[in-house]
Amino acid sequence: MRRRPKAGRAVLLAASSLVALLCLGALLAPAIAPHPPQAIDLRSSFAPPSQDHPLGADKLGRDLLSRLLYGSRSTLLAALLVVASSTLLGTVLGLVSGYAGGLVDAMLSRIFDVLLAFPALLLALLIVASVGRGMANAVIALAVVYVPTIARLVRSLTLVESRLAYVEAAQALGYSSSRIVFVHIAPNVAPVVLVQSTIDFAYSILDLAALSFLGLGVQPPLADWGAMLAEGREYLLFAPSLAVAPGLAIMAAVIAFNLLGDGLQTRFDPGRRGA
Amino acid sequence: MLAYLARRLLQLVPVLLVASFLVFVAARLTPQDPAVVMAGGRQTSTAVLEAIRAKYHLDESVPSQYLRWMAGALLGDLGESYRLKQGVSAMIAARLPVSLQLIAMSVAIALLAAVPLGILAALRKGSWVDILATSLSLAALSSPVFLTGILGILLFSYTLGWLPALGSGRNFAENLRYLLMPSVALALNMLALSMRMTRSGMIEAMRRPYIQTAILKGLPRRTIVLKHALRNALLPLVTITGLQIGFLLSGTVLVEYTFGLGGLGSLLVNAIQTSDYPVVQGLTLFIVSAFLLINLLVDLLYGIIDPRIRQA
Amino acid sequence: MRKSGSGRALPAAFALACIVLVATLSSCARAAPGASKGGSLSFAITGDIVALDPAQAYDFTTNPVVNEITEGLLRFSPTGELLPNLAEKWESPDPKTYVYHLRKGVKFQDGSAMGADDVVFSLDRIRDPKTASSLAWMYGSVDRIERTDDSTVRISLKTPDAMFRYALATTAGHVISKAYYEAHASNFGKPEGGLLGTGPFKFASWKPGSEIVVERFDGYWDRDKGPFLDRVVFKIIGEDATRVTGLKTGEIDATIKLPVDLLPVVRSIKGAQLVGVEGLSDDWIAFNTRRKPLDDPQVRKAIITAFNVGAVMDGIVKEAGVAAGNQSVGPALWTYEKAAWETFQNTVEKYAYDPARARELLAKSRGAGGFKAKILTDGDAFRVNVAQALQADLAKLGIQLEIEKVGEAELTTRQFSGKRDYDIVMGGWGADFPDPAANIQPFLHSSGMGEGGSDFAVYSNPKVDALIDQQSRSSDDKERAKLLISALQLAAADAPYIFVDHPKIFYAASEKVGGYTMSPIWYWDSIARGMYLKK
Amino acid sequence: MSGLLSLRGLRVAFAGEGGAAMAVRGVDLELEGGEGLALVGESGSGKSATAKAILGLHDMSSTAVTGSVRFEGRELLELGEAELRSFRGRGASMVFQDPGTSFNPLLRMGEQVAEAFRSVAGLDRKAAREAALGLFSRLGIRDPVTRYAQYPHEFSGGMLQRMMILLALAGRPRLLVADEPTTALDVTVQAQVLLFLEELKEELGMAVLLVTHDMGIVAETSTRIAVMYAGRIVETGGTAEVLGSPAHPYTEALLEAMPRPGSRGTRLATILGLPPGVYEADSGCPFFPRCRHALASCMDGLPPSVEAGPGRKSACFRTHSLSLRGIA
Repeated sequence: MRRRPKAGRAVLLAASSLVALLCLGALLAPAIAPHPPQAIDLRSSFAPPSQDHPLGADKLGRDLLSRLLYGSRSTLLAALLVVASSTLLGTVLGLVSGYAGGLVDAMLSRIFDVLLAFPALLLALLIVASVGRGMANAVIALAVVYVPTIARLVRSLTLVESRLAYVEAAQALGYSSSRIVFVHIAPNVAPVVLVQSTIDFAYSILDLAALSFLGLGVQPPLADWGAMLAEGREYLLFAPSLAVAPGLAIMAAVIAFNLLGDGLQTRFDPGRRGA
Repeated sequence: MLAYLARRLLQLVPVLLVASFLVFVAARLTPQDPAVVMAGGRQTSTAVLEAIRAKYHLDESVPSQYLRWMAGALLGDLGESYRLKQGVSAMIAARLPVSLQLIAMSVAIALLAAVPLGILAALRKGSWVDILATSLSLAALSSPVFLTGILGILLFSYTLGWLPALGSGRNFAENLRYLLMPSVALALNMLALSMRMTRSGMIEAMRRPYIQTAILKGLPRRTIVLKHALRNALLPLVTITGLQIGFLLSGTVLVEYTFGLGGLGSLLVNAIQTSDYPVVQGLTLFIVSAFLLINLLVDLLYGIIDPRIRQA
Repeated sequence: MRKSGSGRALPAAFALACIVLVATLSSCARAAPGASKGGSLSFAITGDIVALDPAQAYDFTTNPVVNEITEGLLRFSPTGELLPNLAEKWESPDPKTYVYHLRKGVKFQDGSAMGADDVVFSLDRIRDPKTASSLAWMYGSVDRIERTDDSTVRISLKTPDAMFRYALATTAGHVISKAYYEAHASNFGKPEGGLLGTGPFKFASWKPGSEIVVERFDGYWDRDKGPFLDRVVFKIIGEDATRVTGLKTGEIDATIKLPVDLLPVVRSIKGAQLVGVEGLSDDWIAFNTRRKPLDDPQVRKAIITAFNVGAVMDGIVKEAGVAAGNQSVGPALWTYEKAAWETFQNTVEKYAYDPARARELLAKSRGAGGFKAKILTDGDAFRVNVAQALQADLAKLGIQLEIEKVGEAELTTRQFSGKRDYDIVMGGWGADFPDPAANIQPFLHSSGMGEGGSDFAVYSNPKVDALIDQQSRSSDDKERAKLLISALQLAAADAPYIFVDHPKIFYAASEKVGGYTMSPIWYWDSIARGMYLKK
Repeated sequence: MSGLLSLRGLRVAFAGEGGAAMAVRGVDLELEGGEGLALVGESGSGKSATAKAILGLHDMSSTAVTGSVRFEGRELLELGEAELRSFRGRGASMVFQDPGTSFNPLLRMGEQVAEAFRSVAGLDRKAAREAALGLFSRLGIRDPVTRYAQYPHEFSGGMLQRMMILLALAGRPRLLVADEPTTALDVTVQAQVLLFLEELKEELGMAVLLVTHDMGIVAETSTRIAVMYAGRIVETGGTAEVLGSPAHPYTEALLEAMPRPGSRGTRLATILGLPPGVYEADSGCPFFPRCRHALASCMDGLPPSVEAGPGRKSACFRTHSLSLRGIA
């Protein structure tokens, strides 16, 4: 027999510390970065690691470490925007669709059907291609892509919840539908949505990086992990760290949020503990 | 069964129609002027541009262009590429084999590795095998396809010279070698997810009373695991396979771009980058149809595996 | 010898002498001892080809393939002179008439003979707006193309055109088989329909997105010069690092267009050959001279003076280009009146890097105190890097330059759509002809302001227009040089562009490949014709 | 005593989030051949864990089973996997709570039944099929050949449970452990299944260990009863005696909570309070917080199991000083 005491809590702790570390790096970037992220110094083109450039410098002689640190800001901020907007919109639409039923539900469900008919990244690619590239548009595109998933989830949870006694009681008391939906049902749906949005956070970091990798994401000279990776790829054969470092940063962030999602799931849904 | 299939297929029609219209309009929102792009980024005359517009009906209204396109699409003619002067249907047909083989190899790699690993991890829950498999799956789930792709090229082709870095072979057999690295890169994500699904499905299944019944029958462990538990453990895996293939379809865009493969993914990226509307439209319609059909197929497959659904 | 002459009204005897001389020179390209005949060579190109059709061959990936299959009436020598090819001689009895005498015994790859009908058909097809060929402009001044007899073709111009003579050495002058075209009208140039020409290699297969295969044509008319290889496989590889890896692993035998940062990697590959040729191109940055405050020449001069082009040359361009001295016409394009061009280049105002002067210029301009502007580019690494360097330099001057990175197609659209909806735009330009005018008229003539035009700076100076028009009607290169230089001098005072450098183009091959010498105007000629594999 | 089954100090602990979850905390129990014994208790009392321990059905990677389980004198906890496999089905067998989940939903019923005959009774493929079809007929299933190819969800719960019972008996075991065999069934079907079980018990002369939370069915099926609380047996004795005059306050409370005809709805069938958690260490009588007869001294250590009459035992400090109410 093997005991795994508090394994779930340990995962949650590790994940939260990793996330906290990432956020700290992003917040403190101006204080700890050795150089401004956009300071061009053509004499340091492809400089190897040194005291001045702990991780070396890129083609324009910009400090890799500084760009990584600043890059976490745009990467995390963009992912946050994607998740926040898609979760908010998806939750509201899901609640409304699930509680209202009827025509509203039918129409919303058809819209989700159409959006879900596209593989996620493909849809994002199409949206960015038609509204133009840039970080803002990439964020909008991914938010649109993530809404139906969240909305579907919330809708099915709402359907279950609205048949429970507390909702019937609230209806019997004559509360308004919006009060029932947003004050009574929403909090019960929240834990699952929180888990889903944490996992979506991980996915949106990956998807944003993919868009940047295809040249559809952030604009230069802004440091962004996906864009740095895409740029560094051109120098892969002789300066691999320019691509590998941001790649590993992306991976670390995604691992952190995936772990956090796992940990939260275990916490909120002990039935699946260890599974 | 046939009536059911027909009904499900019929339900796809409105979804496809709306999706195709969205794609058509989206392609026309782009700031690019296809006539100018087709002229090749060179000085050219208004007469040539007008001729190009007339040839590709770009001078007509959007609804009229859409109807023209849909009419053709119903007959299997998705129009002609603006940039490469070929029929879109022919282009898709020419590039489909590479993508299909890439996806098939990825699915095979993912499942052949994931299922045994998942079973092993589930049966030895908490052991080092389980911990290693679970941690690696987390890493695989979190690593971007394009990162593993370029690292693979750097290590296995450039440094070690074991595997070809680029392109595809002339036939299926040659492609097994050429597509090995791309399909592994593409498979990692699905492998990790499938491993997790198999593991949790297996753990779940092994807890079920019918497993205890099987134990009571005095069946050997092998039979219990493979005959009684695995089938049930794979049910959730089947449900997500449709979604997984969607991931793979998206993934091919990145992988083919990285490995220089002439499949549908790189065709799409190039078409988007060069505003080749007919290709973007036609290919998207094709991919969406394929995606929907695969999901339908998965539903049917689920029914075949699970008698409770089949007869419902 | 520097004078190209072949297109001007020359006594036939002199033209003939030229031809004989050139023919002797070029026969040196015979396969070297130690070379083996046959074999298959894989050549990497960076993208799929547009079509197997000379009418659509107007880029660096399509041309190398099409040039193996079809050929023009004329060819360019490495120094830009016109040489006979499918036409064995030609004359221009008056500035509005050109007569081409076709070589006899030239066969298409299906064994049929090439004749004047094929030539007239091929050239007219390029001209026909229905073909929608982007090369059509080259025939802008042509009035009529007609067959005089089975081996003579006469071309009449509406107005004299100094540049027309070159068109027949480009893909616009390539000859296809009329019979083949008519038999394949529905799928000509597509993977199923293919292409039939007189070139050294015949089309074998095209797997879109992957590769195009051409095979040796044994009935090639100029058999001493090639072809030697059995087969050339053009592999489509978009990723530069992948391409170089292929060169290292031996999957690729030769390739063209390498990014500068990978050159040291190529050199580190054992036995690899690497040759760089100064092309006839420019990397340019255009100011929209109709937008405030860029409409003030002082502002433009301040920006150019603030731009540390030397640092860009050292840090970004490195060995992959020649400093342009802010001029669009580089030494490789001085194909006539070399001395005059050299003097001009040495004396013209270049607005060299001088931060102090830049500040002074700006202070006295309409942009005093700084302003905001956007620079439009695509994702091309070189342009993005240069834009960032310019951005950093201008920041010191108080000018906030925002980089607007768009897709390649959008950049093309906005460069050529005629809307001119940008402040500053970047781009690259390659001369179509080995003639200085090819890099002057497109940038500076105001007729290029509208749709399809290349007057990226929206520059309009009636005096410059007049000088350019005048040289275009002249057939005297000495006079033309004078007129062109005068135009450039006027334009220099207005500073509508920054010309960063004349980029070099790099050809790399494994040690076993021989028989190819790259010329600045390589893109109009076959690459594989004389190639062979060493034993 | 030459008993069929003898449990001594049986403990079962699961690895859980908060450490070891002690589901069974020392159970002593004896069972004679052919005897019917009911093991009763609330859910979570450890009765199912005890039942599974007898057949070695616990997942040994996450469960610790200690103490002694002797079957016909053989120590089961020391058996290897192969020996255990041949013991199950032949020595002892088991029927589970929910017949709907006892069968593999993805396999045909016939195959699942025949498989048992092949494995336990050692029949070949054809004979096993015959045996399975015979079993179908015995259960009065019409058109057995068609039904043979059907799936579990196409059978009624009662039918499945009878099938499960027959299947469990394929190897003629001396002991059948029935873990809440009727809980998941409709009330009307419950009686049929219990009757079926009773008939078989008589026919085959096997012992039956009936695990249940339902006092109502105990009287009809078992001659003896063992009451379990918080992982321990708190009272044992003849069914009639225990039901008539319980010796342990918990048994009394269970009987009171039982719904009876005529009194339905007059009081809620619950015992106030909760049993101690599986992670809690022992401190005094585990029933103390819920016991209406408790004294302060009940907190002093675990109450020992004491004689409470002929063939009866009770683990209560006040066994001899209380007079508790039973049911007639």
